[in-house]
Amino acid sequence: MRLHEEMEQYRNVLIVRLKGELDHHTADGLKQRLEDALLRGRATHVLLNLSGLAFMDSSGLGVILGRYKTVTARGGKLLVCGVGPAVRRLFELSGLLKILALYENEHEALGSLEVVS
Amino acid sequence: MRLHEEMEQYRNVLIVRLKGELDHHTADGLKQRLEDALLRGRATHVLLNLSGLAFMDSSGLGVILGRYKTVTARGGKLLVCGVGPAVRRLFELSGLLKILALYENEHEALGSLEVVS
Amino acid sequence: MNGSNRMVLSFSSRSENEAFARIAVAAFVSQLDPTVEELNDLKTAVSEAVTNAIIHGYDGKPDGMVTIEARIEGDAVSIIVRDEGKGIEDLELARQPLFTSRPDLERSGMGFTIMENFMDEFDVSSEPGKGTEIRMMKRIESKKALYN
Amino acid sequence: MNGSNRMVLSFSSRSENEAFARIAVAAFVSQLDPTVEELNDLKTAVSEAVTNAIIHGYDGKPDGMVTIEARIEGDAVSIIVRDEGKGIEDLELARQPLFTSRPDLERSGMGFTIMENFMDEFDVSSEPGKGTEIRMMKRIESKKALYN
Ligand SMILES: Nc1ncnc2c1ncn2[C@@H]1O[C@H](COP(=O)(O)OP(=O)(O)O)[C@@H](O)[C@H]1O
Ligand SMILES: Nc1ncnc2c1ncn2[C@@H]1O[C@H](COP(=O)(O)OP(=O)(O)O)[C@@H](O)[C@H]1O
Repeated sequence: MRLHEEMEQYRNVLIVRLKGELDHHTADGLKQRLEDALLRGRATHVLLNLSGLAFMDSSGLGVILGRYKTVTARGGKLLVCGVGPAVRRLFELSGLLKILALYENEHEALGSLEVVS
Repeated sequence: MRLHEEMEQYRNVLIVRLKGELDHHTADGLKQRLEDALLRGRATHVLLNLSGLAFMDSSGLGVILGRYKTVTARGGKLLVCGVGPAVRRLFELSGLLKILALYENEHEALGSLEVVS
Repeated sequence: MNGSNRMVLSFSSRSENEAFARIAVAAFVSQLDPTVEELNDLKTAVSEAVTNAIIHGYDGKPDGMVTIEARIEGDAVSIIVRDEGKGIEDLELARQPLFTSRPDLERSGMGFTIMENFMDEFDVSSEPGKGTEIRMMKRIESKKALYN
Repeated sequence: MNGSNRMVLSFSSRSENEAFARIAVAAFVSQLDPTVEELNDLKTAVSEAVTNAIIHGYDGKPDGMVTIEARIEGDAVSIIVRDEGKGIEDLELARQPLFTSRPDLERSGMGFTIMENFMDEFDVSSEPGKGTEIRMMKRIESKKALYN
């Protein structure tokens, strides 16, 4: 199983739905595709939906932290939803849990932005 | 994935539905359970439904040929149904295709017996 | 993919490792994106060779080691299955369809015939008292672009 | 199961083999009937160790070999991951959470911390210029009767 993603622009949010396995082999391509989409599109915020991830290791932490930096440097927010227990544990161990905005699902994540912006 | 089987007695036929992988590791246990069921039960014929098999190699040919011998020695018939292309090729290569009675499904297999007996 | 991708896998001669060997080879070859049928052919040939090493090479004793070497070069998968078991005295006889030295174990004698039919190339070499080596090759037709 | 079940797997230092390594270890360990969580812990630890060998040990060059040794004894799985790569100069520094020598590759510096947390035992040894060896052990609690 490899990694696929589905991207959708909703207002000023780039929604990215990941499916498959996020490891070092698949992380490089994902990083490129996300950076491309951010450069081309007009999204301020990024919402990562991880509910379709079958596996993730620390290479995933690297990509997520990297996008966190890109997005916040541009004044946007990185939102994450669909986080299973295994990924949650990685977020906890690495301290990412403290800086990421985690939501149950896309609806809640998008709702939080409407209040803010 | 291991091998499981579901056995059901229908009139004088022992119906055996195989699920999983039939290789050398799982063949020995299957052989024992089939012989036990034949000794205890009052079945004359045996119907093997292979539609749930995800894998079979030549160890499967050995068990099937072995049961063919037991059943025909007792005056019964060994019927086989639910044979996919992979298993069919093994039957062809080994010559088993010529001696086994193959049917599309259980219904057809059981129907063939009603005409005969 | 530049150059070749290689793996060597050794494991105890236990029957529970037959399924493990099939899964490992299938996972290694999956990068060529084989069809379900191609993958099944490979798994069947590997299963036959590994089973033979366990049953015949090591006479069912669990403390031998079976080794699989696989290499992907272009669209070709080469697979070697090797044991350091008892070896084969008469190779010509052993390769006959339906010949088995263990009818008591309900062996069908079809292992070598299946490997030969399911793979594009097949060869056995063996030395009595030293062991047996199976060399096989299969071309994977359905090589598609990799996703990542 | 009497005695131990053992496997040794070596493969090219290519990133496409990271998934292969996880599947192979998972298939080998599946005979202990681990829970989904236990299996995920093992796969994650193996993925970290193999990725490190590929990225750091061999600097991303595909012609090195990574070796995994696994052994099942009772309910314990021991796993060794080894490379003959460049080795680690300062092990104490390397093991610090969040330390990475490759921030340019967006590494998180969490590999060792994850291995240590996800396994019951963990140890690294390394010799600069010679290579690195990770030794890990995990007990599988959910050992149930085998089906066959
Ligand atoms: N690895 C091996 N070591 C020793 N003998 C072997 C090995 N593989 C095959 N043989 C011999 O060759 C015979 C034919 O093998 P095969 O065609 O696979 O049929 P089967 O395994 O059903 O007996 C076996 O019965 C055995 O005597
Ligand atoms: N197999 C290895 N060979 C050489 N150096 C290694 C190896 N594994 C780890 N290291 C060194 O240890 C550091 C920390 O490793 P780790 O905690 O896995 O974080 P990361 O892989 O994200 O850098 C690496 O950045 C690298 O410098």
